[in-house]
Amino acid sequence: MKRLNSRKPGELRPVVVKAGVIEQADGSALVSLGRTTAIAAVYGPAILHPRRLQLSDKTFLRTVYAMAPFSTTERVRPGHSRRSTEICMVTRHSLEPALFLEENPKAGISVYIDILQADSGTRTAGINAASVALADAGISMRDLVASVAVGKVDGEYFLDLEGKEEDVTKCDIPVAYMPRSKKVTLLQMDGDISAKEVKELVNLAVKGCEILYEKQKQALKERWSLK
Amino acid sequence: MKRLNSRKPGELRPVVVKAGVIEQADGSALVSLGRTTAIAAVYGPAILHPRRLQLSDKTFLRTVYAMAPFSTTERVRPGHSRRSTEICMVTRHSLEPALFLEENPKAGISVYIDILQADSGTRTAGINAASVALADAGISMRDLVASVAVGKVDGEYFLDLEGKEEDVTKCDIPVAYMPRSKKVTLLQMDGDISAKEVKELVNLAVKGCEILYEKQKQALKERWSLK
Amino acid sequence: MKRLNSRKPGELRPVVVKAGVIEQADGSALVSLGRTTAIAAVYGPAILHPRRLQLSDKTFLRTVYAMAPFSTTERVRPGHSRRSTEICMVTRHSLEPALFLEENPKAGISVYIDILQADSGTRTAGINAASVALADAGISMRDLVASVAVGKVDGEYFLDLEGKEEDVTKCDIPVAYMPRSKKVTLLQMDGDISAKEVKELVNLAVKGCEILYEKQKQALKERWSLK
Amino acid sequence: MILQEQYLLNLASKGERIDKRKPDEYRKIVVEKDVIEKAEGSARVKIGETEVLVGIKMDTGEPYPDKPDDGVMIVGAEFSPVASPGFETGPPKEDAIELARVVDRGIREAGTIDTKKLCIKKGEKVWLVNIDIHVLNHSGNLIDAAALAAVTALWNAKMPELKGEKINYEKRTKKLPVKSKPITITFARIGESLFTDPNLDEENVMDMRLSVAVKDDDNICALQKGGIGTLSLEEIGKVLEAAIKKSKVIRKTIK
Amino acid sequence: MILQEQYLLNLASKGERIDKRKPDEYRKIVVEKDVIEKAEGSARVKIGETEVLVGIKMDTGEPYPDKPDDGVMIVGAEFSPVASPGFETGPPKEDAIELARVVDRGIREAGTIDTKKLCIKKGEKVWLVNIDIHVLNHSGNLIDAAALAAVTALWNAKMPELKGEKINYEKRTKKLPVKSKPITITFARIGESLFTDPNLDEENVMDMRLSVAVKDDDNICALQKGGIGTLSLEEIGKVLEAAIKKSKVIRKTIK
Amino acid sequence: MILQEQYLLNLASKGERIDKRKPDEYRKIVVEKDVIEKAEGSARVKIGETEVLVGIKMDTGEPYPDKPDDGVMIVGAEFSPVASPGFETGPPKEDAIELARVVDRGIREAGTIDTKKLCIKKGEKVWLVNIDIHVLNHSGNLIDAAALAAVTALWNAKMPELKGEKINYEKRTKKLPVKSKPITITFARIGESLFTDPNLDEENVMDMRLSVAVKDDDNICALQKGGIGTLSLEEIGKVLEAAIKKSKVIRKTIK
Repeated sequence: MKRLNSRKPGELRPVVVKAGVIEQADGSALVSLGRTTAIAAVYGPAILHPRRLQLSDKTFLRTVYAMAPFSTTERVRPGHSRRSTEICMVTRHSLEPALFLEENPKAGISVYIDILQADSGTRTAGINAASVALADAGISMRDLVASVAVGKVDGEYFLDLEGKEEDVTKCDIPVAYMPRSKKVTLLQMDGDISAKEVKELVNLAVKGCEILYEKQKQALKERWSLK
Repeated sequence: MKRLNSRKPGELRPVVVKAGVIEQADGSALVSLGRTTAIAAVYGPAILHPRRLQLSDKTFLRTVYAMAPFSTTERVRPGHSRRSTEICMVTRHSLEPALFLEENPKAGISVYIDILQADSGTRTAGINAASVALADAGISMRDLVASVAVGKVDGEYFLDLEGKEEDVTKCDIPVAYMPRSKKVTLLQMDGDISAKEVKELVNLAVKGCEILYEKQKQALKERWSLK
Repeated sequence: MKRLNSRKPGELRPVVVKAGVIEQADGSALVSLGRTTAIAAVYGPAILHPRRLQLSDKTFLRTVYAMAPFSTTERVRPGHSRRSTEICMVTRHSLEPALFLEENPKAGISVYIDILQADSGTRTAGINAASVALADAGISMRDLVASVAVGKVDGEYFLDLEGKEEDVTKCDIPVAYMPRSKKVTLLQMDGDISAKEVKELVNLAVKGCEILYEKQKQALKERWSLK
Repeated sequence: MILQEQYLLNLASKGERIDKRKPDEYRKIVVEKDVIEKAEGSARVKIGETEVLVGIKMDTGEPYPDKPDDGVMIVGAEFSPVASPGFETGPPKEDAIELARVVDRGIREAGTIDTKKLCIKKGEKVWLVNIDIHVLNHSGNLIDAAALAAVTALWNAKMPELKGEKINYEKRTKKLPVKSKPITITFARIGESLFTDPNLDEENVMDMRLSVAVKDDDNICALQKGGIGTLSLEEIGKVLEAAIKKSKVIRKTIK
Repeated sequence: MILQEQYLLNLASKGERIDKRKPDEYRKIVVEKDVIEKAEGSARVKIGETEVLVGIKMDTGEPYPDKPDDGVMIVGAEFSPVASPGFETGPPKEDAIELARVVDRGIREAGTIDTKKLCIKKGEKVWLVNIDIHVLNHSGNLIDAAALAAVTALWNAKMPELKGEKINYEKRTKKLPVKSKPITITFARIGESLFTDPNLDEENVMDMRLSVAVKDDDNICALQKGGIGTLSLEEIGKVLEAAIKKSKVIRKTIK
Repeated sequence: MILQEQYLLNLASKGERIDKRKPDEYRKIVVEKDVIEKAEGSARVKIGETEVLVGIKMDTGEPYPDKPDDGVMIVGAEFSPVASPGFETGPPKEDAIELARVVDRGIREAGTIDTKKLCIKKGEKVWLVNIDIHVLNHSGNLIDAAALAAVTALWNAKMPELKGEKINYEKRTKKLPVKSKPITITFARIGESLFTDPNLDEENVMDMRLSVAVKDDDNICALQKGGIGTLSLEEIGKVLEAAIKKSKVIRKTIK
């Protein structure tokens, strides 16, 4: 199978990364991977309310992921689903390793992610946007977190699945990665492939993340040089 | 079109206003406009719980509007709807201008409105009842608030729409009015009429409110002279 | 009608009572009445959170009754129903008389009851299990509480209705009883019988409770002699 | 509060009540029917200060699979916050659920509604009868008041006409088929005494109540013990007899 | 905050605004259409810093029983927490509900969508038009921004094809049938002055706003007073006239 | 608590565990099948103190539009408060949702249920298979226990008979069509060590876990990283190999 939009197997979709897109937020970013668009806003760190959520040893990181009702072919009903609850959780787990949360116990940081348009890869686009938004908020970070999904179609490894590719892939592996620390922070998989293939695919995802990382840095540079 | 029950265009439905109908409440009232019946109970002012609802500069006014399940032709399912949430809000906005809420910061006043029977004009009946109930509770007020809706049927202005008149009116304009201050506290409209007609209809509503105001005062007088 | 499993009218189903079945809990028990199986776990007494639930004059007893989704022929949807809310309440009322709740104001005791399999008599099985679990938790008690339902089929009084007997009974009377104090703590009834029959049936239930009481004591003895 | 409690308990030890009533005496009962025109049936019952409104609304729908030719009855109860600031809106609380379920059982077990006559097409379409209890003033003994209002409303309910698929609520001619008048009588125990029709003060100090629904033929069709107190076997017998006796008097208030 | 409030009130007493605008002057308006490919129609409207996205999604479903041959329009609004930390997820709050309902009324009463043309099979199947408002930046005057985005999205929406029972969202050719462009104009009162298009600072000190939806023929199709302030009859007249005048200008931004 | 944590980390630095197990050693596994008569299939799995019950209930319903001739599988998980006072009733929390979704993915991707054989009438009616996970004792490694119980229950499930429209749950003869036995193996990282089957103490100090679902043919069908720690590429490789090896042993416990 040829890829959509005549992409090469190891090629990302057209990437857009923009920092500082929501005036009200302490930090924000927009990330598009092809037709998939995520917007992230960061509020905090600030004293956390209600107080029962405060943690004694670290900042409470709240991640909220939501799809706009018009973001997909079939309208999404507002509110949390089991899928979105899981994505909130893995997004939080993907971002936490990059942060120094132990520095501000009792504080809270909120990361809100809106998917404006969904065409595969919403969780990875959301993580990319959230990572840039955190940096944009001036929150100190060990590393940025870049994220992309990989799959296998007709025996070939595809980077950054889009649209109908997702229907025919033998597997779907979203990965998040901290490029400087060389560590994986998100790893999920559905499919039916050998362990060797898993390893090779994760390697491909890591390559994709390295490219995304450069785009993230560039976006932050543009944002801050403008100031 | 002739009006139902051979009413004249500028005539109110038969009005009943009774103060002091709920023993347990600090203040209460029943208002019927034709077959539409609203009952309102006021509790407070009292220290407000939970504390997070307390306001630093004024009394918190809570208004809850609900329709009894058997109040309409098709049974109403219990619980809030978007319609009832909006009515709660506009009811609160209609009443607040008549109160001296800045006198008791951190306190709360609750106004509960039940629609026992609905035949058009439930929000206006509810506001009339709430206003009398607040006075009945001995809460100091700048003015009473009277309320009625107006419409336009077959080119004529109709005061206090009822039942099927609502299906054929060119517009529906609920108005609340403080007769002594001569100020409008509720103004909503659905329809398709000229600005001139809007103004004339609001004038008609104000006339209706002035009549209702007299009924309100009379009900309070009867209530208190009996004591 | 002959009874299922060739039981005699005044005979209980095969009874299993086991104390100490949940490692994590402060006290626990499993009770089977035939194919009906209830498991109860007790946590506490402990300082109660949130604090607004604390009572000034006694321990707060929370009872939660829930059916496992696979416990009945038709799958049970998780979450509370009106039926389960009522059973939580009557279970609490059945157990409270056996406890010295006034000894620990501001504390809370939680009793969680899971119905793993339901074949009539789930509320009574749950009360039996909860009573043993409370004793297993070392909570001081005036008495144990035993519970069983009775009915009337083809003119005969049936003890401990099971399965399809419940569809043909003229009445269903769940009873809980404190055998040492000789007091009824649960009494509900649906049906159509005379007052005399009610009294005779309650007497039969009391006899059943006395047998169950012996099984409860034995289970606790076995549990504690093993330690 | 504690003084009040002590006072009521002292009175009770002498078999006396705060409002001088006899142990088996109800407060004044006022029953009005057809108070809500929009409803298929309705009644307002006052027992002393307690005031309950019940409205019947009918609709069509599917029968339960195990009763394909029976109409469906649904009882709901709302404690309007109008009646008490403690009743906030939201999902119905334990007390409201108990009220609805006890009223439901009394009506259902007595066969009050002739549900067979509410079948429109077997297995597919039957009448649904919604009985909604709306508490306007809570001054004790809601169960008896609500049960009485529900039965009164049912006995005076008129069915809307069915025209093809549509229900014509404007035209209500035929009476709802009903066949019995169950009456629910509640006794509360204060100290060692059993008092019927507890008012709110009495409910606040009672440790137990027993509600008994009695059919026209004196059979018992529902029982509900409430509260954390206990009952002896003797007390159960006494309450049953007193309830049967009292039910005959109360049943007459249903017109 | 209090200083800010005093400052704005002082300015207002001279008929002046914090950002030097005239009383009837809008902030810069930017309207973009077709910004979400997955939606049948969409528009992004910025009024100053305020930014609102509206997407239209269509589906088929049953008509309302009382309008068997009319398509159904549903307006929803979400205040994404992205736009403000105060907007938490959960059931929509008063403000979001008011926003959706006011936008709904303006569009509905103006007959914006020709719902008769959305009937597929009378009484059984019609098109549903979901209009979802997504607030991206809340910097005042959401109502006017959302109403403008909704009408723009509707005028540019294309209907998916219906093949038998299935909707083919890939193929969107025919335009959604629309026939009017209602414009909503909001005035806020600060002190004694009436200012259109209040920004967030102004909304924080205003005591009342009046939103007016104006049709192409200058008729009024919806009104909504917001806030706890009051209105004199004279003020109502003044706002209506100013709104009609202003609507003609704003209407031109819809392409 | 902090002492305990330090102690486990010290042990881990030497590759040792608090209960003397080897890094790739499970606690004692007990698998019982057919423990709930009312369910179409059921199993209880104990891994050490951890105890999980899985029940299968079948029903009929509509297929998904994009898979008109496939039966539908739904996995749910409830952390009964019986198992831990922290598990309150209410909407399922993150952990329960993750558990259900990870178990779901392992079973689904391995093609465990032959869903094509569960079609009754294409596009209209198929069998629904509800797999409900009920945690009775939470002492670590719920994912592996629940996955094992689910597969065991599926392999022993019997389908109720369909008589026209009605399901006869009393008569269950035919086996549910199943065709693979995916096994989920979880490794947790404590300090620098990777330990399989973490108990509750170990879960409290681990910074990351990786769950691997392995098919009968050693292919991987699901992965889930949990926790806020990170993974190196080498660690991923090591866990995959160890999981494949271990899965062969665990698979034998399914009878």
